Amino acid sequence: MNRYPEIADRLMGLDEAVTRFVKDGCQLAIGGFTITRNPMAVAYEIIRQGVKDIHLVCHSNGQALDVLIGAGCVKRLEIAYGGNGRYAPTCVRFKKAVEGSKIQFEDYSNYQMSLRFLAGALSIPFIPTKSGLGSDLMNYEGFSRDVRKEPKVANMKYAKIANPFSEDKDEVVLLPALTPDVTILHVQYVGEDGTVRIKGLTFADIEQAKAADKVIVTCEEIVPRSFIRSDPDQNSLPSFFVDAIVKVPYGAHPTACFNFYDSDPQHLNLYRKMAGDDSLFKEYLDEWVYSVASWEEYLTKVGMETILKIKANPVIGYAVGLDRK
Amino acid sequence: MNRYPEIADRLMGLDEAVTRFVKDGCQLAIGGFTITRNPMAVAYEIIRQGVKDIHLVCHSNGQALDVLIGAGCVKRLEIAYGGNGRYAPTCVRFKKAVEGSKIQFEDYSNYQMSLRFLAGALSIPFIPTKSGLGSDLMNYEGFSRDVRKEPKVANMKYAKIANPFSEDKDEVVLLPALTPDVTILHVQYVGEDGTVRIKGLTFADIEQAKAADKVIVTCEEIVPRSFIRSDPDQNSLPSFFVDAIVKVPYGAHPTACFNFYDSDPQHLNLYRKMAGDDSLFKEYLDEWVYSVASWEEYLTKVGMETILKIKANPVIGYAVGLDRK
Amino acid sequence: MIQYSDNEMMALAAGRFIKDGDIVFAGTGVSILAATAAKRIFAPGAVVFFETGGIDPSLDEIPMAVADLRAMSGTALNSGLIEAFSIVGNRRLHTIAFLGAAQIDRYGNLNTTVIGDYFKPKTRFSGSGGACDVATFASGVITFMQHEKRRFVEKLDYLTSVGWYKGGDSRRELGLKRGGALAVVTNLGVLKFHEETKEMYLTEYFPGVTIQKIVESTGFPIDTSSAVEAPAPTPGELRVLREEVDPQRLICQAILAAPQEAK
Amino acid sequence: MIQYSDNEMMALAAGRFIKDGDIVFAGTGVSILAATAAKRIFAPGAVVFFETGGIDPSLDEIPMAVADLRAMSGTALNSGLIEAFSIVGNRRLHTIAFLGAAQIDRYGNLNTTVIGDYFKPKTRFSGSGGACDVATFASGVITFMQHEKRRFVEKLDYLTSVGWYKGGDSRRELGLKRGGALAVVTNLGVLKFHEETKEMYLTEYFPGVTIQKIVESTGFPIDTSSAVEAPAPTPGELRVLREEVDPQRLICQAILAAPQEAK
Repeated sequence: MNRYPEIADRLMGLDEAVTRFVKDGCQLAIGGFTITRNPMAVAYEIIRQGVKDIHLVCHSNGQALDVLIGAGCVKRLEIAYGGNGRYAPTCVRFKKAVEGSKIQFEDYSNYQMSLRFLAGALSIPFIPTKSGLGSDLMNYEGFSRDVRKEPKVANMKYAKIANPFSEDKDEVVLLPALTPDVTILHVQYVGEDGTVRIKGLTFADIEQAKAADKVIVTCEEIVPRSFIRSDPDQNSLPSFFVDAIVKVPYGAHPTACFNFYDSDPQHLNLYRKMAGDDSLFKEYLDEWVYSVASWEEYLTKVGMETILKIKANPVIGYAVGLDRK
Repeated sequence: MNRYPEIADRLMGLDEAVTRFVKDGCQLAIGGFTITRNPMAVAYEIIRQGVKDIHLVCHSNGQALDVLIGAGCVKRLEIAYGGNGRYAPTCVRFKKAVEGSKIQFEDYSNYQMSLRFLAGALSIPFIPTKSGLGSDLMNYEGFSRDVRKEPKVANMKYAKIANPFSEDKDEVVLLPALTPDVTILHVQYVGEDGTVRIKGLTFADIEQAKAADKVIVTCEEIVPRSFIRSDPDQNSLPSFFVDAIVKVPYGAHPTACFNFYDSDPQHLNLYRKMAGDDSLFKEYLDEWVYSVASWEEYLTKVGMETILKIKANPVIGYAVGLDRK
Repeated sequence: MIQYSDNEMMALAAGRFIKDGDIVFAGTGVSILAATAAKRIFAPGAVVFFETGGIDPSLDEIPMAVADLRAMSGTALNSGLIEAFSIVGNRRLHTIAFLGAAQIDRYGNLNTTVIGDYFKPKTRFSGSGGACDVATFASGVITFMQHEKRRFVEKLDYLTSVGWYKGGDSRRELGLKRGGALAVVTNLGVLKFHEETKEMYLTEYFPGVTIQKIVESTGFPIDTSSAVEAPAPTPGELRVLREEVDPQRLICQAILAAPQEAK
Repeated sequence: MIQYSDNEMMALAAGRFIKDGDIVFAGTGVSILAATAAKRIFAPGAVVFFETGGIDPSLDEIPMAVADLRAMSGTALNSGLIEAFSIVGNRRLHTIAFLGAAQIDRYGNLNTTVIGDYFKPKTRFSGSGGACDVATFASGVITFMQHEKRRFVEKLDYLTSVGWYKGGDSRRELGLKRGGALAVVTNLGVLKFHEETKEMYLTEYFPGVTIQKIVESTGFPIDTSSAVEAPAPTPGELRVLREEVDPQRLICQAILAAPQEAK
């Protein structure tokens, strides 16, 4: 680790990152979107360590959300969307948990959740929008009064006020800021100065990181300072927002990472099949999470054939011609 | 112009861009910041066309703001900062206009103005902040009640509300969104598909553009579609926000343009000297604006010696060793 | 006789609504097929973009999810979610959104959240995602539906995304200054909304479909008096769909836009 | 005996306040000299950044304005204004801001807007710029001043940027949860603020300056009972300033942080 003196104190293994920053009952935000750049390696480590009672705050998360819920780590959920594209139009374990009243949940829209992260990132207590007017999102609250007294939980789902700058009647929805205890991201590059560069779509990753108390970043590569500094306009997050840096190649598998690898259709299909059945899902977790001693072992299980199949063309960004059925 | 079929209908000269989009009495936002990336070529054309009664909305603009005020184009001003760094700690004609009660003006802070542009870009009617609490920014209003009835002028400078998500007393300032009639930007690159790429700091350019009804972009270069699309993560503004594209190399002179040229210390010193005296300032405008028939003629006046002196090292971004006294 | 799938017919029927200059907000499934078809056949001057922020991707391969890497390849710009949604609502842009839903009512309001009770659901779906936002901000929404009585309902189990709300001026009175439900494209035909009452009516039935079948498949009364038969896809249109838009045939034949009520 | 300028003395006196890990928000003039000096001499683990969004620039040449191209060269990240100001206020960061002003009062409130009446000013300055924002959000503010009676005033002509407001707990009562005036560094000495009353007091006078001179140059009474003489710059410190930080001597000898009352 001495190769990177500037970030030596923040370079660590998955186990240390999770032990130090992801506590029972914490509020957790997950970067990525449905089947792309989910921080899966961290999610699996959270499951392995048996972190309990997590309060997840999500916009449109997919795979990481689903395994965390399925493994019983999640007590409470604020969410806009739980789906994995064609692989699971509704995330399977999320669906089961809601239908079986196994978690507390509250629905928002995607823009609402993104704006709430933005408000947290800007250190403003709330942010206005028109989105939600007329929707049942504004009529159903998922959390009880007692829950609303807990730290980091807003005391109201939203507020409505009349726009003071309009002479005419003009109602506006105010959404409370989100300030997660921890945000976990998987990105392409971290510079040896700790600067983060995300390639492709950034989703709400930047806002989620800036809004959080602590940020764990896993990355495909740690790259030279000279590289990351030669075009700073491309960088996504300054070093001082990052608390733990873990180099985990393929750390988003089975979800995708632009320019590096595509999502893994076979694995996602396997997951959907196994997640649909409680005992099969237990087998899935045993095989892919609990019994896996290291990330190298996980990738060995994934196998060279798959790794080659999902490898992205680094110029085009995805695996050309990949069978996505 | 047929080289660029995708943007042919938006490629035009400075004269046409200003004639079509910058009307008497319009609300105008200027990209750039103090001595960098001011859209000077457009500002000069606005002066030449004698556009009147402009309502300028600025965060920390410098040179373009000052010449527009000096030339008598500006009736009303919302502003956070009028300065040109060491070349004019307070912009000279701005200072004179305020001290001589020649314009209507209203002060905000820089973040306040930037947030107001952000609100406009997000299509939200207002945005909250703590900034301004306790400041005289909140005690002095520059605009009369009649002015506040005009279109695009907020009916109040700001509003204060109690944060509905706080159990404790927690006052928040609400700032009205800005939605300028026109935003003018000078940038490094426009792709032949109309996509805009800004290098170096972006200031509030993106928010100003997205908040506006119409956007004029001048650029150093029009670049191939293949170039601008090969790394879309670097791009700043999609084509559909741009109404007029004018290729104007050195279009920010005497202010700077990262990677292309530095600010011109000699010219800015000359300007400060001449701007301080009404008749000298008239001479300045005559020489550098009114009597200049084309941008080529303007650059010929600037001269090869200066152009070489201020030329930026394109890797480092500025003119190394430039005498900035 | 030319063979074609429901998805192909739906994509083409919806694609015809798109005009040059429109910014088309695409989701997954039929919606991305329709958006791409629109750009390649009916409105080359339209721009396709995704909730996730990928603007005008090259679409050499068809994305199967809005976060599919193919939605961020060859784009004009890769933005974040905040920017993407703010584009949908920008007043100077004419934005048309394609959505799918589990349920729709006569005013074009959509449910993508839940069947049954919100807290004790019979079936839970993915939730709003960006649907509520897009329905709020876009200049117009075109919804893809499987045309079934249990999906075209008198009352939604949950109103996720606002169409014409309670009809008449009620959407505007909510404070939503533009937009609303433009059309519904189903596997049986195309429906629009009455200019004043904002009630759904039938405008086109697809070749081989009877008006009666559509009336029977709709859970509320609909006006069919002005309905005409839709033109069948032309060989040229199908060639573009199959050879250029979706050569892997991932959507042309298979997938539905609407959330499936599983089990 | 070592010769040094006011600006050099001020930059070093202010630089000593910076600790490793601090995020230092620099403006122009002495402030950028102080920020760079702090990083190169006292706190190599500090990060310098600018209101304009340039984070941790290489500073091979000293920027003469916050939008100087040198503030965006070799940075870790070039952001926009919104991001820059949101960094200043981020609760997890310890941010120290350097500001200048035309007037200051005993509670460290600053005026950078106007001398005389706001509407009919005797002298108009540049305005708040980011000063009000930074004073609102930073963990602490260090202000550079020319030490003159007309600048250290009983009552500001215009309160642009809030320090300790009306003293005591009044800043917190405004709703500003952190921050406040940390110190004032002048050409004569260093002043801090009493922990409870938040009134300015003298902590250091520079070599060659008398306490009496400072009292006479201050337009309100100040406690000088705990004042000590500041250490003079060491040859090593001056070498760094002159050879590494500002080899072109653009600031070391010339420019003041405070807006000048011109004419």
